[in-house]
Amino acid sequence: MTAQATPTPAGVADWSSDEMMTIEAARALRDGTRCFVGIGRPSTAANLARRTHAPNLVLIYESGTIGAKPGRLPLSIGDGVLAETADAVVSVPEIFNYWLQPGRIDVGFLGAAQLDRYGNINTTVIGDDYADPKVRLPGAGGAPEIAASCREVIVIVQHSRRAFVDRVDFVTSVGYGSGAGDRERLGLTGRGPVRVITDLGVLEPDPDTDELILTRVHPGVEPEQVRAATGWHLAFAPDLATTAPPTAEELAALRDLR
Amino acid sequence: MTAQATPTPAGVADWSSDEMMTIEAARALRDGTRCFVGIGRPSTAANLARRTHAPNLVLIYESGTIGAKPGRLPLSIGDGVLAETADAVVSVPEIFNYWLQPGRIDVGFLGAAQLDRYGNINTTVIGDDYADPKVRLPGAGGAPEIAASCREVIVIVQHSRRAFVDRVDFVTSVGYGSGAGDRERLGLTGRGPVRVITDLGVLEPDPDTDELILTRVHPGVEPEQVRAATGWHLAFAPDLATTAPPTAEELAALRDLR
Amino acid sequence: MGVITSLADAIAELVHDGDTVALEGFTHLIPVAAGHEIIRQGRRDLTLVRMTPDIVYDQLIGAGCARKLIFSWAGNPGVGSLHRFRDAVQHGWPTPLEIEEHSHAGMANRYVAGAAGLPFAVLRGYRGTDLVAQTPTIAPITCPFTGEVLTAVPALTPDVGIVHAQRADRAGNVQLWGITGVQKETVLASRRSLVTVEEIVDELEPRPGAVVLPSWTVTRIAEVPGGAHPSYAMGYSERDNDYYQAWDTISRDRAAFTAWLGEHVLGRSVEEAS
Amino acid sequence: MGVITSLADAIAELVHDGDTVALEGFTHLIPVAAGHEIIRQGRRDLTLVRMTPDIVYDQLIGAGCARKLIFSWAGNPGVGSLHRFRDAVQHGWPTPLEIEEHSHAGMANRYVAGAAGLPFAVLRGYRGTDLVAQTPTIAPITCPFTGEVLTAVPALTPDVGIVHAQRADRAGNVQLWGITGVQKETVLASRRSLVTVEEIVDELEPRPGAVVLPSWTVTRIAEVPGGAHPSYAMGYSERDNDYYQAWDTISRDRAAFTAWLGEHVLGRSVEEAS
Repeated sequence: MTAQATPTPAGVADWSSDEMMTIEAARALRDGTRCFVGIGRPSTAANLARRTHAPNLVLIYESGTIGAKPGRLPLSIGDGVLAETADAVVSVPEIFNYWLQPGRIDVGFLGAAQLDRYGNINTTVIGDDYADPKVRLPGAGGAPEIAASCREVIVIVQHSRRAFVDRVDFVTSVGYGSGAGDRERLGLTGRGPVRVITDLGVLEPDPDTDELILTRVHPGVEPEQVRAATGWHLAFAPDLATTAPPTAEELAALRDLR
Repeated sequence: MTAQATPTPAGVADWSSDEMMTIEAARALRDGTRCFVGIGRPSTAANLARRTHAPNLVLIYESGTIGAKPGRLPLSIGDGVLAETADAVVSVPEIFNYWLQPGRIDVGFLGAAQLDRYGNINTTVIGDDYADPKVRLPGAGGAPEIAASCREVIVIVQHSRRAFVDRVDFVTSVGYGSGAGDRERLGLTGRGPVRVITDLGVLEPDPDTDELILTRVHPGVEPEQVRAATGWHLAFAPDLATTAPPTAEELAALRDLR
Repeated sequence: MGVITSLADAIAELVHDGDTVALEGFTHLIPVAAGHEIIRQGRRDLTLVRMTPDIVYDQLIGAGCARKLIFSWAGNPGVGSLHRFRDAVQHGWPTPLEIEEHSHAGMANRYVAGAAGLPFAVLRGYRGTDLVAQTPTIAPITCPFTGEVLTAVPALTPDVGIVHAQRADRAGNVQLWGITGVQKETVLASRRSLVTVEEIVDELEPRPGAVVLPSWTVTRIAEVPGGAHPSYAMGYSERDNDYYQAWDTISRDRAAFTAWLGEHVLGRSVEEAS
Repeated sequence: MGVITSLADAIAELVHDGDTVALEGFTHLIPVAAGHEIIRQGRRDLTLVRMTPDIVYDQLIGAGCARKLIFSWAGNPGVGSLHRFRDAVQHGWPTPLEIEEHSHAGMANRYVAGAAGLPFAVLRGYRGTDLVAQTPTIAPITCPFTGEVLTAVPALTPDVGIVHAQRADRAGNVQLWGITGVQKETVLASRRSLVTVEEIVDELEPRPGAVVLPSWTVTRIAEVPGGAHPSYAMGYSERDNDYYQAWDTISRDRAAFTAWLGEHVLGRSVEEAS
């Protein structure tokens, strides 16, 4: 993922909405957290966090690298720099069976092609017919079990009506299923998606219904603008807030990383 | 196991019956064979084979050492010399799951406290009552799955009516169960005990019934002497033969090993 | 076992039309040269198995080698879609491609079951996803002790498993290190196996993190330096990230792909290609 | 996590009366000093878990710490029987000992299931043996794809898992090598864990065949040089084979054992004992 040249709203300092999204995602990671990282924005955000407020963040990649401390942004999920700097490198079966499945990982960091009001994720097919899809996407990868077994999940996705849909065409990875209680019924051990971070703001599950609602907008973004980019009638949190703008240090660290 | 000072029959050269047994067991291992080795006599015999006619014998110990090439006799199943000289050292779960269970091992080499006419092995309890045994033995260890999954099993045990019983008090490891066809019914993938080597001779399963019958006696041993030391009416093979005596080279190699 | 031969001879001997073939390597050590040799030898109707079908599977699919794909993530990592894969799934070009779709955890466990000689594996996975309805090789299984319902997936036991490794010795023992993925499981789960290696050495000195496959677990070994390109072999080469980027353009267009295939695979021997 | 403390403090904090406790180490790296500290602290009613209960478990059982033993092979390796174990099973001295008996393959898979967060594991094992009738934690399970009947065993999830390793760094990361047995699984399967180490070092340089347990997977670490004696720590010590031989005589007799226990365990601090 390269930084987009999206123009920032007038009056807002010199950063892109993509940078705001990545920085906000990095902030979501507390120091010392064990984080299962996908490639792309999740990896950028996790590496940014490690270079700013969370030097003891434990990065875990599905390639089997545990506690990787890359000196540069890894270019793939199996980049050599991950193996060279890891506390331990284990096999792919082991990373899923011994490390992800038992709930040892605090945070799973996922992207999505489609995401719905209950935080379910589609990365498989666009269109109603699995056998004859409109668009064939890469598929599940590690996501279903990351979504099921990490204690919490954070999703990073660019905001658009195409991505934020009322109901995903295909449930690749379960968020809250069809609402509160579904995860328990399915025996999914983790809490599910506690935060969806976009280029416009932050969505979190309603404490009662688990429907995603808008809890924060990024600086310069209007709540109605977010609702217009969402495929369901997005509810606003009563205490809707505004994200703190990127600090100079955060921006410098992010740009240095890329 | 140290060599016994059992007097050898008059007219027979200067070796003990224990040496004969170990040498005969070593001979049973063809060069290049993958052999799952228990400690004690099996390990002595396998290491003797590797130093005589089978230099490419692959020794596999349940401690996870594959292809160990010890320069001295290992004193335990997890002797450091095994790890130091192995082609690969794997975890204990892996040695059982990836290496033993799928039938990759040609020969499993077992001992026994009791062995019955169908080659079933008891290493658990002597006496009828499991909850209140006459003698509590060490138990199963790796034996049940070695007996089940190796392509062939060779058993080494000293001949006595106490050890060779009509029916074992407890089936720790299955030989031929209650006779021909039982292994298939139980889904056991290996052939079972193809040879039982004792200090008196060699027993092999009858081709039709899988009952163990005497196929060879060691030099100086009478067939009736073997029958007398067996707890069932031991049948003699029609082509009952006599084991070749230890060669000077075999004896020297064995004594050097100990 | 562990016989050292040429790549062309190994593929000719091991891979037959209609076989189920797994080429594994998780980002690292992808056996690309072996895939190209399969294309050159014109194998057809293969069931291709791979957790992360990427460029080499896009090439095999575009070249018409595959009838079916068993996989968990089909993309050009860090770049985007696999266009030949999408063209086959969406438009049946050059031939229709049946798919059997899993998650990484499911695929990894299917290899584990294969390597362990079990007919199936158990995991916490798939529950609540739409994969369950589309993939017949996903089934519920109940714990006989707790009554909890989990998921079973059947073992993968490919006819041929192919991996790339850093080294083998002259006796045919194989050593690989760095990210070792599911390579051990792939070799152990497969009926026949081929390992391409960067080099053949006199002795495999022990290395941290190394996996060793004893000679008797491997059917054939071929020395193919650079055989993982554009992926990498730790200690020998770097990942060619430009190639992954360039592939996006080449593969978007059937004609451009066909021209590329003729020039870079079909028109070259293995020696020239590597 | 990975907090470095004294052995006495670690045992006092982690091991409580009635706990299920696993001390693992397959011939190599047996955490004997930790077992002695459990005896010194007078823990009772423990359910002891171990694939190969040998001398240290004979001592724990003879000292009256155990209510139950879960195991697969109880002997003095290369020597003979465990007399304290036999006395407890056959005569209830010093207290009756309940047993739950498995095979090595079953025990190893029970730890695997525990480490993997699954309620059970599947293996080809036990079929046709008399263990099935005696051990309730063995059950048949049917493959949902092939109909084949295999065996299930429940996960082991000890309250406390204790292992010995060569080294830890000051951050609490643990490194062990040589025969590593089921140590990784034991730590990962247990609710709390203690690793005793030969030494604490500034940095864990990578080693061939080493298993690393990251600091956050381990509860407590204690530096106990020689803590595996009479077993060995590869690179640090040799196995004391004479001790195994001598144990046969000491342990045969209740009075001799009791005297030995008083002199060599109860009457010594951990520093003196090691």
